[in-house]
Amino acid sequence: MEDQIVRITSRLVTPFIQVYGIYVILHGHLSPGGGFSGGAIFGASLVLVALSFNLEVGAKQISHTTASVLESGGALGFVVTGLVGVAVGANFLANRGAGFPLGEAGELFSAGAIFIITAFLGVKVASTIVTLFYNIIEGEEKSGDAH
Amino acid sequence: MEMLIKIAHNYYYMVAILLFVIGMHTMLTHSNLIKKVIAMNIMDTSVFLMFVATGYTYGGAAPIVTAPANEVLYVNPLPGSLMLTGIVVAVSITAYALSLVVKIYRYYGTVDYDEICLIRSRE
Amino acid sequence: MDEATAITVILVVIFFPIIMTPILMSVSDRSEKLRDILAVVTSAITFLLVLTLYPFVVRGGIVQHTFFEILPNLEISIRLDVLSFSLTAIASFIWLLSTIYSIDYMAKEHGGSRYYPVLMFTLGSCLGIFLAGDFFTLFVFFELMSLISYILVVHEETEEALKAGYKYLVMTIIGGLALFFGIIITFELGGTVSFGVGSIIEEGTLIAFLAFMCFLIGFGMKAGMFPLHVWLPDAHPVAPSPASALLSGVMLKTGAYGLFRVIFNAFSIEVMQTNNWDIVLGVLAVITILLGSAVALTQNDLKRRLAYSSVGMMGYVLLGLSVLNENAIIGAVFHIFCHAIMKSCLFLAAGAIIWKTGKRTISELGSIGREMPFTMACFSIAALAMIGIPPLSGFLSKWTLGLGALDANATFYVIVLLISSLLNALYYLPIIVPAFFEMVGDEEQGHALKLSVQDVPPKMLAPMIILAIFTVIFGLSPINVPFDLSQMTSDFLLKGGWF
Amino acid sequence: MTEVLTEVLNALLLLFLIVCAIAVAQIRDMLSAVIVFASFGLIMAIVWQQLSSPDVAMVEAALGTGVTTLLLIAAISKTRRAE
Amino acid sequence: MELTNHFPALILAILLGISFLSPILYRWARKASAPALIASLFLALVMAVYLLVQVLQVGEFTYYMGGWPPPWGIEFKVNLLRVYMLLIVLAVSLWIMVYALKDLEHELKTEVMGWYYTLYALVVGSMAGMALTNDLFNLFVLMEICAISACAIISIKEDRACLEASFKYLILSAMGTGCFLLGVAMIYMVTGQMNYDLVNAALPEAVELYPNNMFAAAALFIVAFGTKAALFPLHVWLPDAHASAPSPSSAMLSGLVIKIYAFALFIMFYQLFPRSLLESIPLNEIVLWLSSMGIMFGSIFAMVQVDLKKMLAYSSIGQIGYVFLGIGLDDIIAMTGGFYHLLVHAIMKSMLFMCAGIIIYTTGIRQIKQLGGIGQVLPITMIAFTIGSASMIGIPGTGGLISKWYLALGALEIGRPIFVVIILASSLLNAVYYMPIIVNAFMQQEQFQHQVKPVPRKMLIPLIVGMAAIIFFGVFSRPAIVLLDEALALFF
Repeated sequence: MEDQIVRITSRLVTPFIQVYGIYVILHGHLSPGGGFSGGAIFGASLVLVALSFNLEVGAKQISHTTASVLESGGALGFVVTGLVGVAVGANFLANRGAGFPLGEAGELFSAGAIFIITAFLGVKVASTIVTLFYNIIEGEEKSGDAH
Repeated sequence: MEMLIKIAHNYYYMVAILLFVIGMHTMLTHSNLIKKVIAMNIMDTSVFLMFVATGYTYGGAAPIVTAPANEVLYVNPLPGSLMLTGIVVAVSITAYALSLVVKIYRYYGTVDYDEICLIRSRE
Repeated sequence: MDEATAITVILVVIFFPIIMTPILMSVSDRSEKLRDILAVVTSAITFLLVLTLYPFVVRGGIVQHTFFEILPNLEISIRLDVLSFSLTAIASFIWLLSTIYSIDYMAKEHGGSRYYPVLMFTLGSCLGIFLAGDFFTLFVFFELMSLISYILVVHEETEEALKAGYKYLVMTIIGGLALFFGIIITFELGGTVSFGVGSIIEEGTLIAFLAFMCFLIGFGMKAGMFPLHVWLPDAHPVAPSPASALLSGVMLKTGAYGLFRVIFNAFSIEVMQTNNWDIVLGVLAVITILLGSAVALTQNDLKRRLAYSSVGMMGYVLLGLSVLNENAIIGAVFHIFCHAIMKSCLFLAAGAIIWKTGKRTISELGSIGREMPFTMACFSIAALAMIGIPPLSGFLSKWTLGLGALDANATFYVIVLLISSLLNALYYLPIIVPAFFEMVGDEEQGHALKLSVQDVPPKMLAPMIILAIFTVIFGLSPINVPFDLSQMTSDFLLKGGWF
Repeated sequence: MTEVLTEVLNALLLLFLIVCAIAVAQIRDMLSAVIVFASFGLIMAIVWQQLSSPDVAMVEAALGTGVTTLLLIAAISKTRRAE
Repeated sequence: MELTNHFPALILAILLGISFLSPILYRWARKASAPALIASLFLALVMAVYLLVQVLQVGEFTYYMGGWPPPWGIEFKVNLLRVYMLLIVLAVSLWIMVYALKDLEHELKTEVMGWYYTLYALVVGSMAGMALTNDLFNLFVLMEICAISACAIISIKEDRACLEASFKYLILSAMGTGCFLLGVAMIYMVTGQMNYDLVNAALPEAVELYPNNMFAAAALFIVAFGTKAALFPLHVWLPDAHASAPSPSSAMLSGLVIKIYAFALFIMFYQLFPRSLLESIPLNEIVLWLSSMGIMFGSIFAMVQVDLKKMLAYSSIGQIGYVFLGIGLDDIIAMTGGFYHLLVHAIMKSMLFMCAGIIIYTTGIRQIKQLGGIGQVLPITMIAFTIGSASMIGIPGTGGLISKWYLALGALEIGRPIFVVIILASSLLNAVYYMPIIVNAFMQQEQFQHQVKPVPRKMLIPLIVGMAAIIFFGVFSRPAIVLLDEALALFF
């Protein structure tokens, strides 16, 4: 896609989308949204860049390797957060029982482990979407060589 | 007539099942692999619709606690939150299926299942 | 000998040959001679150990011992009574002779390093069948023996052997499954399958009849009963001759033995007779006798003719089992002894002829008696016993069977016996008579005379001669151990057959 | 009055869903089918909003419609467009 | 609280953790990644054994994720049957992984190995979760995870047959999960619960009020689990998928993955649905006839195959039928047989696929015709193949006989000997297609003229373990049977 308008628009819009994605992730416990939707919004912004420019520019934003490492890291973080509960003697994935500060309801930093888990989830989902996209698109160079 | 009234009362469910059947029919009868993937999504989404409809209470508000202890009729939040997971799962299956389709295309030069079978039988 | 010793001996008898199998396998790479000796020693020791049980059994001793339960009420157990002893003794005896015979016979053939271990393993599992204490253990050893003996059947590895072997294998598995089905029904109806409890099923319901039919298929398959005999005439001739002798002489008897156990331990004589199941057996027996004998007439291959003759002869045993009175059972058990001895002798002799001259078809065997007088003498004695010429053992068994049939007022059976004897004569005499009396052509006469002094080596000849002597002795001698054992078995079985 | 209108709107949305689903099955140009599918997803998001499940609606709009459509378009650009 | 109380969750956490750790480990500490996976599988197995001990001592107990009791939280339930399933899953997958270490080097590119470990751990983890979970939606999520990762361990080889088979599997299994979720929606609609026990408590009343809903849910469940477990008319994806996958994946898929869905269907029938529902609709009867047809047709299709792995795959269709037969006969004895067969078949089919893998590894042969005389060059492999086939046929002394014994006994118990005939007929058919392979392998020794690589010891050791296991379960079947009796008594 070599369209100037698309390029400029996407370049302009991308930071806003990303900020919105982060907002949705961080406010997951307060309002609609959360790790899944926020992560998807964030990931989609990265895919948008890659689609409107080309793969090299997209890859500069987040490389394939980084994406897969982030992906594993996000999921591991989730498991580790869950294990904190076990470590301090409550159940797996325990929240209050594991001693996470709950804060005031309605505040940004409240709901204890949910907050942390949502953040990890956001990272995981965003990076997964990028990975999936690259997985599908990757055939380009290889098949391009073949033809 | 009674039947019609019954249906009218449950129209969300009826539509969901209709969509499910359309999706499944498309998925199983069309030979285009990408079409199959889209149809799979339609099928999944219809199930989600069904679920969300079960959680709906007539006139209920969205389950967001804005102020403590006021007596608002909320809809059941559980099906909705479960469907979040469902949607994510559906998207990941879609993504995986599409990457398979692209790879299949690289090998066979087609995404039509009938043609693939033809190519395989010729070997 | 007390019961504990007897249990030990039984265990050794079953497992000693099986344990020797890997040893034989490893030895055969180093020294073929050592392997041969070891095989003979193994079977000799087994035979002698079996003989040590004789006094215990004659005193009326019975062993029924459970080792462990594989499933609730389904156990692995052993049993020794006079019926098992009779079959164990004759089996290990024939096995010993056959192994001795194999030494020279197999020296010419390939694959001895496979043959002997398999032979010993089969011995162990075969004795396991006879000494099993319940149907499940019997079934385990039965399948083990049937599957392992497949290797003996296809030993030659010719196209024909593989084909026959495949047929054998499929039929064996069908039989095994039918047996399994029968055992399951018995277990379901009676809650146990042990031999130590008398008759397990006491009512002849439809489902019990199903069990009986399954047993009949399973064991009848092995015994070569019509219409399940089809594998037998293919499988027995293609094996090496000592193995054929064992297949026909011993392994067929496992089927007959199984039927004994079915009739006396799973059911009872009353169940058999009140529900007319004995007639089913009788009809099948008559067809088997007549068909086996008649088809044997048409065969031109020596070993195939012998194999068909085996089908007919097993019919006698079935006949005895369908009549179910004292004399008939004596006759059936005694016929098992006789047939084992005679048929092994015949197969060993046939093997000797093939080994020496390479001739298999009967029409080529004219004047063979001049080339191989001793072999043919043994063959003739055994064949005459088969026909039922009076002083020989075959006559005694047929006579007793006939008496049993008359006791049961079944004159028809006597006529069948006579017809079959006639048929036997018709297919054995054309082998014997030309072998000794046919005049060979002028130009070949010198050739024949030149060969006339050469017979097979003593290690092959001795087993045949021993068997021929036994054929004569058991017909004439006043001290007739097999006949006594048969009488004891008959008494024992008619008293209920368990304790 | 508004309630009746809402009901009518809901019914129309559902009708539209069915039409979209059938259209997806019938359209032979894959890119168009994907676009129709995207509109299907968006309508679905509105339906969920009507059913008072805003979070599901949001996820559907972002993931079910946004990302899925992106991926489908990527896949079609790698393969061929006609069915 | 003791650490041991968390074992149900920890098993899952360990497997999920290692699955995400594997790619990282593989990138930076390549040598450590395979031992780490094996160590964590082993650790999970040890925990499962501990759970067994605990269950035997205190009986059934539950675990709440995050400390939330149902209906809010996800409940894990630990009882004998579930632990039995869990043990099979973990033990067999550990065993297959040991074999896979060497085989994968040959079948996969090095850069995807780390991902293979990830997917493998995910499959095992999701199956372990399915064995333990007591929540319908949780089951759905785990089913999807299992389906995606199972497809991925097929397609990871990236040759054309694998990709196509994997896609077919993915689509049909998506249909299966779709049906399952719709069924769950039907149940949720009338009960408002997701937890098995709560649903079970609410259902009798709901069945009275909305019978159609329940019929639909039951039918959808049969279709869903039938597709996933390759119950007869829904088996079309299985042969391609299992035959084209790398051998360890085939062993895994045929040995375990299809079983877990049979187990799930059992749980649906006997824990979720009230007894009155099973009595009012002939669900068992449907499963019974479908499984009987599967038993027969699976064997018949297997007879005409020319490809070794494809034959084994078709044979799986027949064998899974035995497990469903146990469910269909609706009798505790038959069920014991079915579940025992689940164990035995997991071992024997995995072992047969391993043998096939070794044959392909050393000689490259896939066609049955070319196997003549291979027993000479690969004696241990072919002996293992023989023992595996013997168990398939049901030769005494092998585990296959015991399960058939119980199934047949159960069929007689409820007075339907026709199914005994079906079992026996299929045993015969099994013999017809397994025997020629063995016979040719050992007999026609001069025919074999292929190049043969030496067999690595790492591949032979699992085979020997497998042979020992098959014979062990054929001879010392008592403990497992007693355990199963006790486990199943909870459901009757």
